[in-house]
Amino acid sequence: MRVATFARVNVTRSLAAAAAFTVTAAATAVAQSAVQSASKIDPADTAWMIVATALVLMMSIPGLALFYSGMVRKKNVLATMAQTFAATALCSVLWMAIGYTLAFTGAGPILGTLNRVLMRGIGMDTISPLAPTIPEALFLIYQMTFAVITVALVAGSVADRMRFSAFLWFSALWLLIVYVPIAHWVWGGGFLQRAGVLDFAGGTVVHLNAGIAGLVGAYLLGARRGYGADNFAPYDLSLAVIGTGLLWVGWFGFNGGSALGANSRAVFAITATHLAASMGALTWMALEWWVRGKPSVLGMISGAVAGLGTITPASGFVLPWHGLVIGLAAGVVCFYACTWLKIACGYDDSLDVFGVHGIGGATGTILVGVFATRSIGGVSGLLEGHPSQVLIQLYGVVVTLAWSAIASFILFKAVSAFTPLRVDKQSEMEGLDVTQHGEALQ
Amino acid sequence: MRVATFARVNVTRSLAAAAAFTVTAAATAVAQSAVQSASKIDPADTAWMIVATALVLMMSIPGLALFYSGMVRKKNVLATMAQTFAATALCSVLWMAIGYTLAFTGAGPILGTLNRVLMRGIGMDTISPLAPTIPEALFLIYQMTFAVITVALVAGSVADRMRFSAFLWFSALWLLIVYVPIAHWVWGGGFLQRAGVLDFAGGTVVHLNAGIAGLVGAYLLGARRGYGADNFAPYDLSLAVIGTGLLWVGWFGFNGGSALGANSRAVFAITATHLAASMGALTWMALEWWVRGKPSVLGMISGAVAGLGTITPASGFVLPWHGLVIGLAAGVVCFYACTWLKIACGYDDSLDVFGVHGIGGATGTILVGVFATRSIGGVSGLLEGHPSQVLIQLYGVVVTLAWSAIASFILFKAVSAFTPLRVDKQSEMEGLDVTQHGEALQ
Amino acid sequence: MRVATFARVNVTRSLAAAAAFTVTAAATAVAQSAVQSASKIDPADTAWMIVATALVLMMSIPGLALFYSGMVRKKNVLATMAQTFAATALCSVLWMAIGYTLAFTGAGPILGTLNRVLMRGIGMDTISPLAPTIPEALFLIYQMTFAVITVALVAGSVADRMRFSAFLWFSALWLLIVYVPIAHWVWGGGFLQRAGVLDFAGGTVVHLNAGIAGLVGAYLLGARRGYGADNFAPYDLSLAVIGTGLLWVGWFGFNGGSALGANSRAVFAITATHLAASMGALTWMALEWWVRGKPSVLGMISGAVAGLGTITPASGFVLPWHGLVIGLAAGVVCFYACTWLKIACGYDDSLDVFGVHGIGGATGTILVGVFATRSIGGVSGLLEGHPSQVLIQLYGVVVTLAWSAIASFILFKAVSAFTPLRVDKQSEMEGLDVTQHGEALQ
Amino acid sequence: MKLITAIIKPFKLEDVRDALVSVGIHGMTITEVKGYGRQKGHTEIYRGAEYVVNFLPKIRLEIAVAEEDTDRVVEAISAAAKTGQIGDGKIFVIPIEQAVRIRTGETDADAL
Amino acid sequence: MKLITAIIKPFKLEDVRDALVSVGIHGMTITEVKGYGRQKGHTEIYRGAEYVVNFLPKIRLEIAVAEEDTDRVVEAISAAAKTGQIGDGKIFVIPIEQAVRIRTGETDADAL
Amino acid sequence: MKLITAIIKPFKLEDVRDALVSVGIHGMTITEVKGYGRQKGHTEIYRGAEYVVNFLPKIRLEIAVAEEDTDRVVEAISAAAKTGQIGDGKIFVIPIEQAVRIRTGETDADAL
Ligand SMILES: Nc1ncnc2c1ncn2[C@@H]1O[C@H](COP(=O)(O)OP(=O)(O)O)[C@@H](O)[C@H]1O
Ligand SMILES: Nc1ncnc2c1ncn2[C@@H]1O[C@H](COP(=O)(O)OP(=O)(O)O)[C@@H](O)[C@H]1O
Ligand SMILES: Nc1ncnc2c1ncn2[C@@H]1O[C@H](COP(=O)(O)OP(=O)(O)O)[C@@H](O)[C@H]1O
Repeated sequence: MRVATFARVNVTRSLAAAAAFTVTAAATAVAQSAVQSASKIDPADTAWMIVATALVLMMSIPGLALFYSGMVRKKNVLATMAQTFAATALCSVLWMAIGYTLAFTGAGPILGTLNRVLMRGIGMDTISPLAPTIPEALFLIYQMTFAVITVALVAGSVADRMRFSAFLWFSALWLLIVYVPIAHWVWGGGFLQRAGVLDFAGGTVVHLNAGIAGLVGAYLLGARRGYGADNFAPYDLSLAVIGTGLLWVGWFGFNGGSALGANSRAVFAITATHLAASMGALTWMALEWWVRGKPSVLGMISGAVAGLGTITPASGFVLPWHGLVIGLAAGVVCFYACTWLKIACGYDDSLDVFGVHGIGGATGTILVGVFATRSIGGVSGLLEGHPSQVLIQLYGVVVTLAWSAIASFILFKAVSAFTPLRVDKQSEMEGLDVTQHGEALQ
Repeated sequence: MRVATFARVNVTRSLAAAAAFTVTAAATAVAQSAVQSASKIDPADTAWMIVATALVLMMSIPGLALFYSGMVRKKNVLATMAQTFAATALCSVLWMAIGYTLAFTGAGPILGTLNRVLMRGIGMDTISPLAPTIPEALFLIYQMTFAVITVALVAGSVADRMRFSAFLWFSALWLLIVYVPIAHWVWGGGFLQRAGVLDFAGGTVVHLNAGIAGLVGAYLLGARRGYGADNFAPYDLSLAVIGTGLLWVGWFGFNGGSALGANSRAVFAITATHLAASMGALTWMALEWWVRGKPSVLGMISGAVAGLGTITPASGFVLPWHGLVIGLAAGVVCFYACTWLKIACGYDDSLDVFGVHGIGGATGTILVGVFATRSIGGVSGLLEGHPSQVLIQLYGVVVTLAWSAIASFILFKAVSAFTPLRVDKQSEMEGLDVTQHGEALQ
Repeated sequence: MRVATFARVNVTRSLAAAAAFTVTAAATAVAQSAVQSASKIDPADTAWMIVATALVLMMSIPGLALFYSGMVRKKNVLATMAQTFAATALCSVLWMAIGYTLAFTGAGPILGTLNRVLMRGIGMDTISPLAPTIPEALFLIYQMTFAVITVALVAGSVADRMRFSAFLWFSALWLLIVYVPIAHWVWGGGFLQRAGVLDFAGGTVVHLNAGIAGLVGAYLLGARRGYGADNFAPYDLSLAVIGTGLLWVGWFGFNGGSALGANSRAVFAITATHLAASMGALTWMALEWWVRGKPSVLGMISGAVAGLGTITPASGFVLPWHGLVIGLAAGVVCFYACTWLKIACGYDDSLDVFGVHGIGGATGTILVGVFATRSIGGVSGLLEGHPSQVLIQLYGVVVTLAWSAIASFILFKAVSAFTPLRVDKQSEMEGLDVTQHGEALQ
Repeated sequence: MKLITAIIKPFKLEDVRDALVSVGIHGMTITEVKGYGRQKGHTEIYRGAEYVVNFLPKIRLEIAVAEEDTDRVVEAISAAAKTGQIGDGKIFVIPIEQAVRIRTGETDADAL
Repeated sequence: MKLITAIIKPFKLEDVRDALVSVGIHGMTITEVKGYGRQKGHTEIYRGAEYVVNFLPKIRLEIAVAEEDTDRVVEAISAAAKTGQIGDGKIFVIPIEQAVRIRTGETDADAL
Repeated sequence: MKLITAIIKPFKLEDVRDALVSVGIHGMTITEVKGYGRQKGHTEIYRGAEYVVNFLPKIRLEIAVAEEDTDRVVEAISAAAKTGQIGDGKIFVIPIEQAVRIRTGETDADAL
């Protein structure tokens, strides 16, 4: 019976694969109903997915809140936490109200349906064809944690200068207009999934998407005052280290949970994830040691997060040792994106959301095309003689990049039309904690 | 077979319901033995409940320790952590020795039996009729984490001034004389449960109870020196934000675990919980923004905790969207309790245990009577045409409030009879860290 | 079917027991193949073990990183975190590449095989005879987290003065030459396991082992400058308290997970663990109160960790109330090891790795011989009329102690042969954060 | 002009500030300092180690005043900062030869 | 010699340092202080409680200079630290009777 | 009376304190400060950014002494704080016109 379930999971996740060859909505539909009929809530899968949901929530609060606030100056620590925290609350409500149904119901190529608005029709026994062994409510809240952290990630690029109210407006709009559609395209049966794009846990939907939006924001808001001149040394890096630890642990739920059950695929996803994070940290450490003469803690944690972001799309499709290679790639690519590319292009992506998540997400998504292994995820990549998968992945990257860039640009502009995006000079100097929230670290 | 188990779980938790109509101990007894006979340890439920136990423990250490210590001044940070930490250790031992058996064995209306003193008779295969699919030892330790955090919560009201030794004495006595009986009345087959009072995870037993005890303590100890005059700004609010994140995540185990199994009810409980927390945070933020001109981080996390405390009794009985409404109510009610009621009455509840947990717990318990939904928890509330449930809930609130207030008052007095409750003036000025524990943040 | 599985788990873990009477490799082999044939992946066990793995990882990052960095001076906080963090990344990769296969494959008395180098041959359905109900990849990564934290523990003894590069070299060598063999001897079917040595979750392999290595390191590196004279007060003890909370919670995965399934044995292990931690904290607190006049927070958390380390080898073999006794013993023994023995012998074990983990691990391992209970772990100890078990345990302690001491000594010397172990005077004064990593807390 | 430097107990700051305002002083600069003197410190215990902390937290006030205000200010501080217990602190009066308000360039008495 | 004590806005530190270097000053000591004056503070809100924070972060510079450099240095600081808004701070000049460089034992002008 | 202000390396504090006590000084006030001078700082690296930190941690001692003790105290500090390496710091002697012990109201020499 497990084997059966497991097979089914494969089917679901690799609709893509199936579709890749016979690209017809029909095929998909069939596959799905097939799933439906066979659906039954499995207690073990439910146990694991509840925990996975808690782990991914922990990635945002307190994980990401710590990771980010540990890299800013004292005067902005609380404001940085506030962004993650408020985005979590706001996007959770919006996701339950409208986001989920638009992303994960129906088989439309572009958007889902309105069948599940405000969870309408979701009862104790309801199951989604996309997660055939757990309650649909669990699938909804699990996916909610992904939506939340993606929005929260963007804040890192505009840290130290974006107005809190403008950030909230942007978050709400961006969730619905940028995140939701892409989630549907890649995971909800949309055109990218049908085209065979593989993204196990969010290389495109989460990381590339957030990285691009962040980059656009960094350009539109402009650099922080004193950028390049004044000392922007982090106030308390230990917060960032704690945050990285919680992110790393939480990522077990992020990538492992994307198997949607307590099965071997979840185990392999977690193994590849852990190895990629380790290699990413070691690689960044080694490079910095070599280039700068000293291995910084910030470097190690940056490498770990780079490895985690990069393995995300691949985790459930590749072998553990591929995780080592992908982690290595992540360390190298993201290191230079943060220490060279950023300087070269002159944008001020405060906490390197683009350099770490954008670049990492894209790299990982493409590498899935190289390493995808049939025995793990049911799909073969370049190494198994299916080179076209690389192109399919590239297609996914380009589409995500394009939509995220264009739509984010428009949204930032739209928000700035009715409220300034950036705090005034005086507030920026005094710090966001006091000026935006009326609080301060003593 | 799952459906079966699940049905059984319902029965257990809603003995109340059953009893509500045919109020006879017999009924209960029957129901229970019925359960017993059918009992069998389920590995998936066991897996989830072990994790739920870990999550609730994490709520106390480090969750609550952080949440509380993040709101005090530098000189009291360690002492505040010490209270949570010592309460955890002390109450765990007492619970295993005597608390559990008095609260969760037998069908006495007032107290349990002594059958399980020091876990006597609990073997590898023993199962409690109150948790028919997991080992009794697991049920015991799961409930232990509830007892621990309830006692630890009280410390917030007397923070910055209570002597450590007096707090330990109070904790031990309060656990046995206040917490244990109420737990039995509401969850252990006592008279409130038989009367049909619904409290899924502790609106009365945990939050209202702790809030009232705290309020009594705040009155008896008196306000902190300089209260209202000096600047009591928190030393490091970031600790409180981290703590809130861990509390929120841990609450999945608190409310979700109260379904005692990896089933849809746990999922619905978690969904309602997460939505209530989100709405609570957004509501408090909005109110503060409107009233004070700025949304503080402390406000957001206060709202989140208010939402979490308020949904607690309702979580396994209501629909997800009810969680939104309850979170909204929590935000409004607790906001005014902390910013107006406290000032109006002039008590110094240092960390607003009454304002957040007391008021929230009572509000939530009453709202269960309004929103209880048969399809979720097997019981109907006002909205489903069973208005009397509101009165039953009110009855539960009043009884808890009364017992907690009277007994707590007596216990504080009793302790003060042999050791002072409050540190001397000099120590309060120097700070509790150095004077009570001989340590300090450097 | 559960009962069956469960029986099997017993067999596996207590090969020891079996062997103790008929000491023949044959017996073992048979037992194992028996297991193998019957092996089948159980989804509930898999769900629990994935979470247990995440919990143990959380013990290292951020748990141990916080616990340790919270006890050092401001100038060394980040460097201390860096050691834990880098050890995690480095040892994870080495474990997957070579460590696991040498420790957990084959039935060699001294070392395992090379069959699983780089996870070769581990597929989705592969199961290890040592963990018959979960995927072998999960067993590998679960054990990986043990290897990681053991190496990270050692860093505490040489904190504040060891060069980062030297520490990395030592970590890699020590993992492979000290940890891996001992893990095989005690858990992988090696000679200690066959001799009947009982160590449920690592009293010898993890705690005694790390404590001895740390002690050797402390002697070889020498005391920190100003030791005994200058004020070495911890910079921010609150970090250590947070760390202890996460360690405690994570320990549920450490000891509970060592049952390798979601069963009653895991539950009993966790119960004994929690009670021992609580008693340890209370005991240390009481002793310090009595001896020093004040109960420090550092004392309470030290006692909790002492209780946790001491119960580790016993957790799956004893009754809950034994946990209370063992926790009490831990509190007393470790308290004097840290406050008297260390002074008397004059070594500078910076963070008391020997005093807490070394002494605790040894004490606990011996006490297993006293309290082992057949109904829990399938083996009887002194109290059940099997006194020889105490000697068997002693044998395990002596062998571990000897190998760890000798090999660690040689490795420290070996590393010092090509790179200095200790930073120069100037760097030690300026602090490791700036001199080793080019960063600092502002 | 004089620079009045006072070392006081931290919890007395508000009182002293009010006292100064009441004698017409509207500017001052404070520093968190540590003081060593007759007042004995406390002992901190960290596992095996005990440390006697002799340097206690104090607040250092600097107030530049015109010649004629000196005594009034010194008295105001003494009165407000006094608890009568060891550790109350000191007041030192130091000559200022020149003072400038950066914003306006005003000098001496006008600068205060 | 004189001890020039300047209270400035924190974000002006780099500018002032550069200005001093450009007039040949290569040594100074800075302290994080809090200042009270005309510049009004902000309000912090913590649940029920509101606190007006009147003491604002400032940087205090101490520069020992030879008699003849005094004016040049004072001017350099005034110019570099000035924003024209309330709160720019003050400069006080105090006499030094003796100075020693600990490392060499050099005294007075040579010690700076 | 004189106010002796010394800037020293932090790890020398204990030695200097002992030296002062041994010459009969039982009171002082210390401040954590940052110093800029000949001693060159270190570089901190945060991902793409490198910062040269020129302001190094120092301890500032203030000791009010009676006229006649001045030299003895200055010598005691110089001797105790000296490492011979760049960055050892400075000692400045400044006149005090008046001193008060807040607790007793004692003035001048008696106040110390
Ligand atoms: N000679 C001194 N020079 C500078 N500061 C001093 C001197 N003596 C005392 N102080 C400061 O005054 C504070 C109080 O002095 P202390 O002797 O403890 O009490 P009291 O002033 O009441 O006699 C000390 O903590 C220290 O900061
Ligand atoms: N009389 C004084 N003595 C010492 N410091 C002062 C005095 N007056 C002002 N200050 C310092 O100068 C800072 C700026 O003074 P303020 O009156 O706010 O603005 P401005 O100097 O532009 O008039 C204050 O924050 C305080 O640190
Ligand atoms: N002109 C000055 N005014 C005030 N403080 C100074 C001056 N020059 C140096 N200092 C202080 O003395 C410290 C040591 O000075 P530095 O030139 O680095 O070494 P040295 O005193 O050995 O020549 C500096 O860090 C600074 O705090």
